[in-house]
Amino acid sequence: MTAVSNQTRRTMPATGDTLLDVQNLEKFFPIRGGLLSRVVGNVKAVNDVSFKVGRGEVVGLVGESGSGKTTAGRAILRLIEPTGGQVLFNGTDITKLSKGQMRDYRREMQIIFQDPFASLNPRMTVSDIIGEAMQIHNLHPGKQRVDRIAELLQKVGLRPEHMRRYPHEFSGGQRQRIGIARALAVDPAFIVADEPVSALDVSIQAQVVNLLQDLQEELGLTVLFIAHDLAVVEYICDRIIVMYLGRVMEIAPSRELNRNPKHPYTEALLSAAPVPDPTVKRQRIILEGDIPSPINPPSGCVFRTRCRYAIADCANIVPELREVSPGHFKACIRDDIL
Amino acid sequence: MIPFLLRRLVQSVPTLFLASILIFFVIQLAPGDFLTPAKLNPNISPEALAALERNFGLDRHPIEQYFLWMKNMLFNFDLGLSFSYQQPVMDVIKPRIANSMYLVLLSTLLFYAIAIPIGVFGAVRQNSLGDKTINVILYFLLGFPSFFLALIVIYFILQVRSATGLDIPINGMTSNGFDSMTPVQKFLDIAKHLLIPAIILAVSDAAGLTRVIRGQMLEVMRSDYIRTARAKGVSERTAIWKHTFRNAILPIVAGIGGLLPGAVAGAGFIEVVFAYPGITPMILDALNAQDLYLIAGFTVITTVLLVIGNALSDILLAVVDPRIKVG
Amino acid sequence: QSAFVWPAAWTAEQNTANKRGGELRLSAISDFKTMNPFTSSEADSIPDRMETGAGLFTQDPRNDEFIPYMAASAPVVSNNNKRFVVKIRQGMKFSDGQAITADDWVTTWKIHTDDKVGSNSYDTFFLVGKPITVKKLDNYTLQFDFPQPSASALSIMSYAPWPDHVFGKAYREGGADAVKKLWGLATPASQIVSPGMWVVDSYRAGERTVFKKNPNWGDWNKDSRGQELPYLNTMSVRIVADANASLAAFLAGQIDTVGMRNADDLAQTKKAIDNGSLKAFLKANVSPQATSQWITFNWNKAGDPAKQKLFRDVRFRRAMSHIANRQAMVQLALGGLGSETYFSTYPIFKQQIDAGLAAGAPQYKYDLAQASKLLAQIGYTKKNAQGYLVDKSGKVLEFNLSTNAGNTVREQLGRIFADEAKKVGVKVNFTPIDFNTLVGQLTSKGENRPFDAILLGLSGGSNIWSFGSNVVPCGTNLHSYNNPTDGKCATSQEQLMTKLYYQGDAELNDAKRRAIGGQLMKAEGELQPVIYLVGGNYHVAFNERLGGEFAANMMDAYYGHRLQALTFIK
Amino acid sequence: MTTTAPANTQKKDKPLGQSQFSVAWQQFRKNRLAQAGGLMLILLYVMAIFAPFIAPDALSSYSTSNITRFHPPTPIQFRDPDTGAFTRPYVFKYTQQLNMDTFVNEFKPSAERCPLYFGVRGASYKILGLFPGNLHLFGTNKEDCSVYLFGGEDLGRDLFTRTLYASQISLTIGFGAVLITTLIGLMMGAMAAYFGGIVDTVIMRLVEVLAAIPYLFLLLLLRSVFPRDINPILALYVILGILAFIGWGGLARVTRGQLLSVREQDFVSAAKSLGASDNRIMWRHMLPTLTTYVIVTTSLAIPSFILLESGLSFLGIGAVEPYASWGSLLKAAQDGGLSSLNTRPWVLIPGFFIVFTVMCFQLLGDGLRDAFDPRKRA
Amino acid sequence: MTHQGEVLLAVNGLKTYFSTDDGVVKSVDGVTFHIKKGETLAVVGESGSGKSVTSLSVMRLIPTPPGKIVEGEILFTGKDGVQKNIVTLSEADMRKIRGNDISMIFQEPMTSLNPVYTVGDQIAEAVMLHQGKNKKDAMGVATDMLRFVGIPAPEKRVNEYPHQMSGGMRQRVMIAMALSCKPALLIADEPTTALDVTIQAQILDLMRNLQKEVGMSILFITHNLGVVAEMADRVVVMYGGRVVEEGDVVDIFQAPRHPYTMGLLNSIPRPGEYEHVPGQPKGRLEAIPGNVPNPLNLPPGCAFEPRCKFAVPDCSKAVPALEDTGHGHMSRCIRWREFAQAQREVTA
Ligand SMILES: Nc1ncnc2c1ncn2[C@@H]1O[C@H](COP(=O)(O)OP(=O)(O)OP(=O)(O)O)[C@@H](O)[C@H]1O
Ligand SMILES: Nc1ncnc2c1ncn2[C@@H]1O[C@H](COP(=O)(O)OP(=O)(O)OP(=O)(O)O)[C@@H](O)[C@H]1O
Ligand SMILES: [Mg+2]
Ligand SMILES: [Mg+2]
Repeated sequence: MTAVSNQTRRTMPATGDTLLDVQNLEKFFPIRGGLLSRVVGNVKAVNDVSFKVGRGEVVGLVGESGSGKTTAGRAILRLIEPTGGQVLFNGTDITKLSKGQMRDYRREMQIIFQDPFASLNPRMTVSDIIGEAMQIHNLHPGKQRVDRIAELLQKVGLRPEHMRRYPHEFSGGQRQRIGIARALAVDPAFIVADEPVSALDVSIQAQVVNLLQDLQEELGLTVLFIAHDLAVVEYICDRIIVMYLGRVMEIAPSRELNRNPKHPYTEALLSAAPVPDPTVKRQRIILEGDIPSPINPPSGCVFRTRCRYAIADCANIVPELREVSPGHFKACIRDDIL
Repeated sequence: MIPFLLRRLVQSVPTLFLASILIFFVIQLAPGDFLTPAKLNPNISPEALAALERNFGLDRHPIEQYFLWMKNMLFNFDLGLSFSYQQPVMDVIKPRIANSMYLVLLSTLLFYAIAIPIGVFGAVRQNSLGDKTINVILYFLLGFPSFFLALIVIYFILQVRSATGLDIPINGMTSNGFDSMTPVQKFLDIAKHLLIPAIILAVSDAAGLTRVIRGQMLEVMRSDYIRTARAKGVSERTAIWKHTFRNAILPIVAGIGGLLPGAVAGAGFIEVVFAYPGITPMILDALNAQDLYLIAGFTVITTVLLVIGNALSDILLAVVDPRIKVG
Repeated sequence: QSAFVWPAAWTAEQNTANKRGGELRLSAISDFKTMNPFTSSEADSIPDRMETGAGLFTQDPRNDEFIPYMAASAPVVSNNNKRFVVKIRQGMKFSDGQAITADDWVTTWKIHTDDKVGSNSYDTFFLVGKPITVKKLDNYTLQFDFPQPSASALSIMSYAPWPDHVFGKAYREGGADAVKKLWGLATPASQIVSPGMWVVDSYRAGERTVFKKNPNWGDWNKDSRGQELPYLNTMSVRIVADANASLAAFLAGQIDTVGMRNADDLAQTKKAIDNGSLKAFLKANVSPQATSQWITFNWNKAGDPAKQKLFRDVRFRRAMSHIANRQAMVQLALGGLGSETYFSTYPIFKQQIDAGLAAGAPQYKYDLAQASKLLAQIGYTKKNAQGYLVDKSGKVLEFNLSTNAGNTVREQLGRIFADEAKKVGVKVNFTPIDFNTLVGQLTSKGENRPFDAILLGLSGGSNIWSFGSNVVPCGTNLHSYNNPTDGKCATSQEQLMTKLYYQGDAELNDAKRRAIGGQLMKAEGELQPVIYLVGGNYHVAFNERLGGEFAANMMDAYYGHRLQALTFIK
Repeated sequence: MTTTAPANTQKKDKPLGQSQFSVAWQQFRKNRLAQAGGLMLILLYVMAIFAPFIAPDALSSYSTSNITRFHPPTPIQFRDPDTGAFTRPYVFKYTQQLNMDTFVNEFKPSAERCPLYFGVRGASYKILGLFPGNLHLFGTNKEDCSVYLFGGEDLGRDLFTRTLYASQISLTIGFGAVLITTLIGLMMGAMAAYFGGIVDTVIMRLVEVLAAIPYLFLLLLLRSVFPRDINPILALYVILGILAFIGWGGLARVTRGQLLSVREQDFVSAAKSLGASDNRIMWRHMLPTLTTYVIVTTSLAIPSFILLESGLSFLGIGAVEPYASWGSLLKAAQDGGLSSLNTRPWVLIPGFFIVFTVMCFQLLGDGLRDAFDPRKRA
Repeated sequence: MTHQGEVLLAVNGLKTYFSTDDGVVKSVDGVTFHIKKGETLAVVGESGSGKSVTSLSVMRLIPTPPGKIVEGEILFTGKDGVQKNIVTLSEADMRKIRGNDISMIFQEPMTSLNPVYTVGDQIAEAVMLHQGKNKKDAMGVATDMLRFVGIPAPEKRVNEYPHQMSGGMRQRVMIAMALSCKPALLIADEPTTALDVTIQAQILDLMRNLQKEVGMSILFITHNLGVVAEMADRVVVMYGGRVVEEGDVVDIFQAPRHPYTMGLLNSIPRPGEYEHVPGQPKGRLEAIPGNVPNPLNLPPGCAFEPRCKFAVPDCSKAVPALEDTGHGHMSRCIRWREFAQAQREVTA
């Protein structure tokens, strides 16, 4: 197999040129009710989220279920329309683009879905699925297209003859590869990988993670890698963004985050992951209770209801994301902890 | 709950409005009117016909007729006068609707009484010989146009009557001496008359519901919580009736509200064939006679009931399914 | 005053054992619509049934003559047969015990003739547009003034008197609207008052109406042995889905009598009788029915002059009569149990038919050769490749014939007619269409009316003067073959027929009137404006528990098989 | 060997490129009852197409001179009655006589024999309205001595012939109506889901209105609006149109619901993220998800239309003379009342065709539903 | 841990097959293991390796048809101290064991509770069934159990419906239900797989604490090795319907003697272990290539052979036997000795 390719050198975050700049992104889902089904409330799925992603960088987005990771990822690609904020891609604010203009940008930005079963149209063959993107953008017309599809299949570790098969004839891991091939079909610069391995078994998960990493390095892709399992994210990402209840809690280089979490939520998240070593008996920080409702998030810091360091002020002040050390940001008012 | 009902009310206004327009003008579109047959009567002169037209308001423009009708309906709750009965529509159809309801309710009851056990049996013994046999029989019955089935049944009743002398009623809703019976006798008498048409109705349609129940049961039986129940050590009966069935009937419960307009709309051809004094024969006659307000009024009533029925369905579903909240 | 005695000859089976009580069980196919005699618009309605045994005069089924009934004696006629003074029998009471007096007749007349009420009897109180008036001379004397003499005078005067204390009161207080609001189906039976033999006992929508005998009626109605009538206690009318259902009910012994439509019904009944499950009286082909089926050709086709000319050609119409294979129609459409008809007078009115035949009224019977000959005379001699007759220009001899969809008998008649027509080369495009559309076409007025030919039927009519007031005279509604805007006759025969119609209608003497009718039939027969086809036969079937029926020779479609007053349960 | 190797455990047991339909077909093949139903339906349709050829007579030909009302079925004889030897198949000629005592029109076989021939020339016809012919599968070649396999009806027409011709209408009216219903339903549902807002509201209200108005009555009303003096066969198509016009509500509702939920599915998002146009998403991704639903509902809706048509015939507005449907034939039997049951039961045969066809459709529909049920697949 | 050492459950040569349209699936093909009193035994293995079928066989809840226990015995010593063979028990006797002696909790907390009954009803049902308590007392027990599993305001929650609770709470309800009759054995079939890491931590914590209090044995099924490391005393590794390795948890993690176990261990990213230097290429996870074999079409020899990087021709000849490699550490690999050797060298 190909060894690790050295063709692309990674640039450090934020220092190099920024590919993606998300500013105050916001996505509220209206809740309707009442006599005339007026909007009576909002699910604040993503609330005032800002971050940058450098060209060629792999950034992780973690947080527990329902924290708004998927929503953020899709809003960035405008698969759902954000209700507020801006997404600058290569300097252009894509939230302002028309449908037609957006179509050109779609070539540049792709997504791999969490669920390898729901994200492939069960009525289309693999070649239809992968070829569709090319057809839309008129890439590789005619005979070339088949070759290109075959090439992509090989690249993700499938065989060309799989082209004629339907998704239900593949295992979960294989399906996820098809999803990856589809995303790669248009030669994108940026990929949102939305929990691409969460639905997979550990042994398959490793296969897919390795594949993603290879492709990223080989093609110089910029990746927003969404997950809730810090172990995987840490392994593959340069930087990590931690979200909780629609807000960013902490951003830091992955090694820094792992070694030196500055936010109580990150700390708890890290400690919660079970360590596959029976000899290590770690003291875990158990978060009490469940994630609150995003319709009525707690005032002030949204994490305070489960935070063991919470103080009275936490209920009053919405903590800002501030840089506590170079490249390390946190949204917590307390500096005396951790 | 109250806001829910209010919202429903608001939403139903356009429906009612559209339905009333549709039905009213479709009736008007049909050739001729209520007085057409009178024209063939050798004894009615054109002058008399004109007078009748004036009396019935048929000389006015249809749009004017519609607005008058609407006005009366909205402000006086008056559905208009039936031409052929010369009485308020409501008075005319009320007893008929009541009669239809007895029949529909009984047949619905029987319908469920037949379909539920068979459906459950089919699911529990999926693909067994019994399951398949019952299915084929039900499909066979389903294929009978109800009037055809009724004809055959009537024939057999006649045979039985003449062979045994049993007084099995073949049509109608009451026996001759009905008015001089005690209440209990009256009840039994009506029940006796209802039974056969109700059974025919129930049996000939049972296949549909049986299939739904069977499918629902199968689906629920596959669900995790049934396994949980079994893991607790509950008996097979409890697992099926308490855990599976209760969940399987949720969509059926939701359909119950839809029965309301159905009960009013009558049992269809069966009523005709059995000379049952329900609403169907009356409306068929009214359609033939183009008894404008009778038809339109009846439609308004069923539409209103449909709206109520739908709301009722939602409420019922919320009652039986704790996951659903009305509001 | 003495009671009216029902002649012993009116029944073949005397109730010598004086059986009383019991119920006469009948059936009807459509539900009752109202109990109000003034808004009721159909035959055999509740008021119709209640007024059995009410009316100034009644017809003797033996000879069709009117005899005083509620009238105490024959009327005193004056003013050139236009004024009738009638003494009313005294001591008659409504079912609620109130005396029946002249006021009741006057009120009833007033309400019927108020066009705001919309009574179906409105027209009976007018003669050629002029009103008949009714005046009360005293409590027991009425004076009727006719605008002109009328053969039907006694019949017209025999309307049922409805209680002035109910309807008159309402009418005076609230006018027509108040009358219309009375006696709906929801009215409690206790409020219903009847002048006749029956009064409503209970009504169950769509199921059954039960009538009980009017207790006061027997005071003035006695049988020949002086017993009060009726013998029966109650009469119930059960609503059934259709004729099949009433037959089933009859076979099951649930109703006492039923109409026999055809051989099937007879066969079923006979079978039930033979295998012992039913004890009933059955007699087939008792008489013809009082109905006719006919084909009318439209003379007002200004838009298609060729067709108009054709339809107006008497030879064409006679040819059409020759084409009508009436025997086949009886065999096929009526199952062999029917009668051929050639005149507008129903064959049941035997005396009139005989008068017509005596006067030389022609019958153009089935004869294809004759038809071909007549058509050749018009100019149709050549046939085209398909076998249809063509004129000189090569146009096929064809016309459209419609009837109302859903009436299988008429559909079959039309088919047979079309098939026979084809044999002589006439192309008949036969289509059943919607009844209302058909009636609209038939009754349309104008120079260019929207049909070629229509196959339809009429029923109703009386044995006094059996020609339709709305049919025979030019310009009337059902003068279906020729109905131009001005209502003028197109032919001299029509003029003659119109004249004869009014002449006969004003003739009080039965024999003379029938002679006039004979002339009319001759004129009509020769003109053949309408081709008469066939009519069904009347059969009698009733459960043997009933007694008091007519002698066999008295039964016919007009009078039925019994009088309810003399009927008893064995 | 650090990165992944391609999945090399090839499943050999299933053929490559197995589409959803071939999977369903495999499942379907295991369902004997459904297969039998399907097979019978195919036979019925073939029979309908070739009805003019199979039938010995024309749809509505009867003699008006020799009337054979309710001619009983004529058993086909194979043996010579005298010698007992096998001969060319023949039927007896019947004589009839109205018995004035019992009022039964009695048919009796006479001694005259009418041999049956295969491939006789007779009434001309067009198969599928295209291929003319006058060859009939079998017949007697005699005017006044025909073969009545199913007996005769009230005009003496051959019921077997009528039943065959009737199948053309009964079996297609459902198809046509369901086709139109499906198209309208899909279109309306798609429009409601796609445009949303006011279009959605209007369409959904309309569906509600159509649901509110008693089906049968609306049908009667609409039917009466159309003139009756048009060609009866055209009238049938009018009914068909009306049936379709009324029936689309349910499907529209389902379509709308399905599309709204599919819209949220990842594979639609995926197509969107690839830059697919709305049109493409609709036709390539969203509407095809309804295929199975449509197949199954169709197979179940067609029989209900057959039943409905029989109901309409019961009310006298179905197929009218000279055309016939099973429903109208059954209605004629119904009109005959008790006699149809006890003196000429053969007139009920068309009714059993209805029963049988509906049953076959149910079995087929059931089988299809099971076959397309993804959970049934391992 | 009172009865440490006594065997509570012994599964011997269990074979559970499913007959499907395509053929017979040998989901469990001769599985043997045991659980001692008070012990936690983890069963690991990839999806489809037969873990759930094994546990359902123990509960005798295999859907029949298509499934059937075709061979083997499951010996269980209940609260009454009598050893019974679950495979041959009557259905009535089995029902007495279910929920009373052996309880089970499932992977999907969202769908494993009946949506139309309150959680209290559902817990009480088992109590009424097995302890003969009346409804009121049983509801009392239910409330106590909810409190026991750490649900706040149990008096209120007991009357709530499952949909009113979050996934973590539902899983607690499941546990409460399973423990309500103080079973001797709790089977937990991937109880945390569907849960979030933080909630998973809560639940694991809870289970450990409860086990200490109640003193029951746990058969813990998962494919998450991190969870195994935290929970298990002993581990059974399954592959293709067979046990491929069994042993003490520390042995399994530190000295795996089956290539599949090794592969599994290698494919997990361990937090904190990959501190790659920026600018340098990252290391690789060592994934097991290929997919789980088709259960209809298992290779004739070692089921893992097609994916095994240590495979030798002999591997495909016959199914290797499960051999004791010392101290009850069993392996179903013909080359286990070489691994043992290599491990000794590393430690040395
Ligand atoms: N279409 C929608 N309408 C309403 N609320 C929504 C919608 N989509 C998502 N949400 C809500 O937004 C919040 C964030 O959801 P999101 O799917 O982004 O979370 P996530 O972090 O991706 O979770 P997971 O790890 O489970 O995928 C959740 O509370 C969810 O219920
Ligand atoms: N009802 C069934 N019908 C047919 N095959 C079945 C059935 N249940 C399980 N199997 C088969 O048995 C094998 C083992 O399944 P099992 O559920 O025990 O795996 P598992 O190890 O629990 O996997 P997971 O981690 O996904 O839960 C699988 O190949 C599965 O396809
Ligand atoms: Mg997500
Ligand atoms: Mg499992």
